[in-house]
Amino acid sequence: LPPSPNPLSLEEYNRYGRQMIVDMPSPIESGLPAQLKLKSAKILIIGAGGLGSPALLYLAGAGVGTIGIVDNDIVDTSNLHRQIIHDSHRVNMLKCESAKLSIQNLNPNVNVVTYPTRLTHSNAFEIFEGYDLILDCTDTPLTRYLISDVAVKLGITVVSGSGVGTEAQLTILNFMNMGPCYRCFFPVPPPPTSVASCSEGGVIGPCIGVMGVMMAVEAIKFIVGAYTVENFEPYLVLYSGFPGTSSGQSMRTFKMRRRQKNCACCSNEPSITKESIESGSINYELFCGSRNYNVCQ
Amino acid sequence: LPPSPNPLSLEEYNRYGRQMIVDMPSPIESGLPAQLKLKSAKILIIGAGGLGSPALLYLAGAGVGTIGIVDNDIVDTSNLHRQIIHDSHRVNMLKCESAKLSIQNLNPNVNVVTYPTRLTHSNAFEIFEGYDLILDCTDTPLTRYLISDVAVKLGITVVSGSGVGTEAQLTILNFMNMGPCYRCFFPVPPPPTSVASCSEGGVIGPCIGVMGVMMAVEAIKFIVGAYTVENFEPYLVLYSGFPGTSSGQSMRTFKMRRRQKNCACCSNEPSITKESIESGSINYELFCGSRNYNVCQ
Amino acid sequence: MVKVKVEFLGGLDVIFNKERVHKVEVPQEDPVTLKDLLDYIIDNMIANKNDVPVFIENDTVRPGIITLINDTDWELEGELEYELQDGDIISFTSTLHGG
Amino acid sequence: MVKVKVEFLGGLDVIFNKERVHKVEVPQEDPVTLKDLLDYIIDNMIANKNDVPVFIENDTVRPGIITLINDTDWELEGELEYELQDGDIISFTSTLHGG
Ligand SMILES: [Zn+2]
Ligand SMILES: [Zn+2]
Repeated sequence: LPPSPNPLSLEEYNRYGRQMIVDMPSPIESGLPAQLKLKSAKILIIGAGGLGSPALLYLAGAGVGTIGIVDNDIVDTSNLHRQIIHDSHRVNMLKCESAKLSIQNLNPNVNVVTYPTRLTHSNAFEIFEGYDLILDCTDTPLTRYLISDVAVKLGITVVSGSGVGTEAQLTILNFMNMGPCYRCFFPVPPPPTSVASCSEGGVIGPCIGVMGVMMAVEAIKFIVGAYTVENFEPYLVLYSGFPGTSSGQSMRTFKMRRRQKNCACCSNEPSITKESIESGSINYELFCGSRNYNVCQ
Repeated sequence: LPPSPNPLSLEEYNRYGRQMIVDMPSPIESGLPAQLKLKSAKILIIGAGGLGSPALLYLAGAGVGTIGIVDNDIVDTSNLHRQIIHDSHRVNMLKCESAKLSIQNLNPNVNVVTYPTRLTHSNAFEIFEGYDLILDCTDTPLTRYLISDVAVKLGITVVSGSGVGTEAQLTILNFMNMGPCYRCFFPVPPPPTSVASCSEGGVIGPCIGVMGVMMAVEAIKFIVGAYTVENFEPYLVLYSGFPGTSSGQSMRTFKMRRRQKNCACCSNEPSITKESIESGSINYELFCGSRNYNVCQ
Repeated sequence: MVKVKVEFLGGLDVIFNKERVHKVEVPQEDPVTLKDLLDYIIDNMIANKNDVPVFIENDTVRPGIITLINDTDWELEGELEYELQDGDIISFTSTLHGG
Repeated sequence: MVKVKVEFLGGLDVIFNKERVHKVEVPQEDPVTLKDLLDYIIDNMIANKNDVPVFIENDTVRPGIITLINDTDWELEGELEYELQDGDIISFTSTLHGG
């Protein structure tokens, strides 16, 4: 049979109609061209936890064609206050498989690929290859360095979120292979005992949830062309759910540095290469200190 | 049997542990006292749509003891890009019942009460009575006036969200029966043809979703005592997912007026009373113009 | 003369060539009030005169539009009588009703 | 002497009596650099001297803390050599790693 002349089915027009009628300011795509870009997009979400849960649901709802999920962890009752893509019946199920079930229930048009494995220097290239965008929804600094390094080598943009307690941060790394990478911002890793590097810290569910949803907004903006090489300005957003001194919630957007000429990863003469990463000669464990972050108060 | 000396079960300690260890600045409750406040709280969410979907999930996850849901609408495929508490298998199911299923799957400790009815001047008092807090997640101005009016008469605080396109707003109304009400902000309703009153306008799912999650944050803050009669300052938050001129997303917090002495509803000599609302002499339909908002571009 | 920044938010930018932020110089002797700024906006900034009622009703800002002076509700700042200062940010935002 | 606002965000407030925002006057003749401000913070603002390494390492801000001068990355403003102006907002925020 010849391919259908209509690129979207009637079901898809019905499903996405309310977002397709949003009129975007130039040069952002809207309507059918934007929906087709979403449909052909391949987005990899690393971590199906507090950030990944809402990000996955909203990207699936929006009609992203292919969603990859990397997570080797299993659903635990203690996750459910914030990891709202899972549920109590799925305790002990792999998070990536639980997330896949929820996505398929919400939008069966999405092609979901699961990677029930821990991301490492030896599997990252193979997993990342072919994706248009990566969402870093992980919770340890060593993985953040690894994701940024591999994305730089493959030329993939990363939407990076994080949070603890009532605060959260958002930035875009390696935008179109010209924006700054994680090492441009943080050439030296934080000491493992430092205050906010505590992966076991407490967290208010919707505070990390706000950031997960904002990551979905940034991903959609990236796919529909809101950011261009010409207009992109490196930024870091800091969200605070309980800013204390004022009513409401606060969000600050900081103007950040551009690519650093002496960056170990994204500069013209990088000491970090695909070969050095894959061979294991960049020791992420050692570099970021022990993985025991329980020392935090 | 005598009541258990321990107010939370082992399952609840496990489930809520990661939020209970978040240390809140004084005078906000944290730990066990905060969790018990959440457990004994009764919150009414009006509208299980784009705002209500994430608000309901995060409040259920956090352990709010009783959640009421008012919605007489049914799930439609065109909702699913943003109403992530529902799914494709629940098309044509009442939204309040679909939301109840998702909440029970996420956290069976929550008592869910559903009201599959359109909120009207004749049933609002009966529905609202006994709730500690109301979330206005509705999508027509006439309902916003009705919710505010009835909440003022019953002395209930309202967290009010709204959004269209890529923007959204958040405020707290009638805080502890001393903050401004909707009529203090908007004594005269907007003409039905005005730009942003279009209930049929397009919307980007995660942009309204960010606001729904922020409503859950404000609800939790209200329950755990972040706001007091002494520190509360009326505010309006304006969120923009595609602010255009800058990278990232923007959130502005505006300082708003206090209660208005001449307010028709919350002043000392109000023309709007419980009796005038219930008798139908306040004509919300007429007051806000026709319910046909399809006139917007 | 006074130089201020004027913002049209919450969808109001549709009647201002879809530009949200405008640098405005009101060419008038001091004091320049917010009422004077409204007159200037009507006369000089609304692209299509048929759109004036979207912004103005009964000689003031239309009901349902929130007016802010430096991020503060204009009700706290004197409303139409407020005297503009160089560098002020005057914001107008429609209330949104979707949910 | 220079008067600035100093903010400790992202959890850094724990070593500053849990106060996020501080009004600071650095009692020193102009120019006052960001390096001078760091010295002032170490000497006068960190409640428990054992906490100094949480904030400072090798005579500069500890790796993993982002320093902002009026909401702009200090790398764009001269880092330690930046000369403070009255009214500047200097923010320090830990990077967060949870997800
Ligand atoms: Zn770099
Ligand atoms: Zn009132």
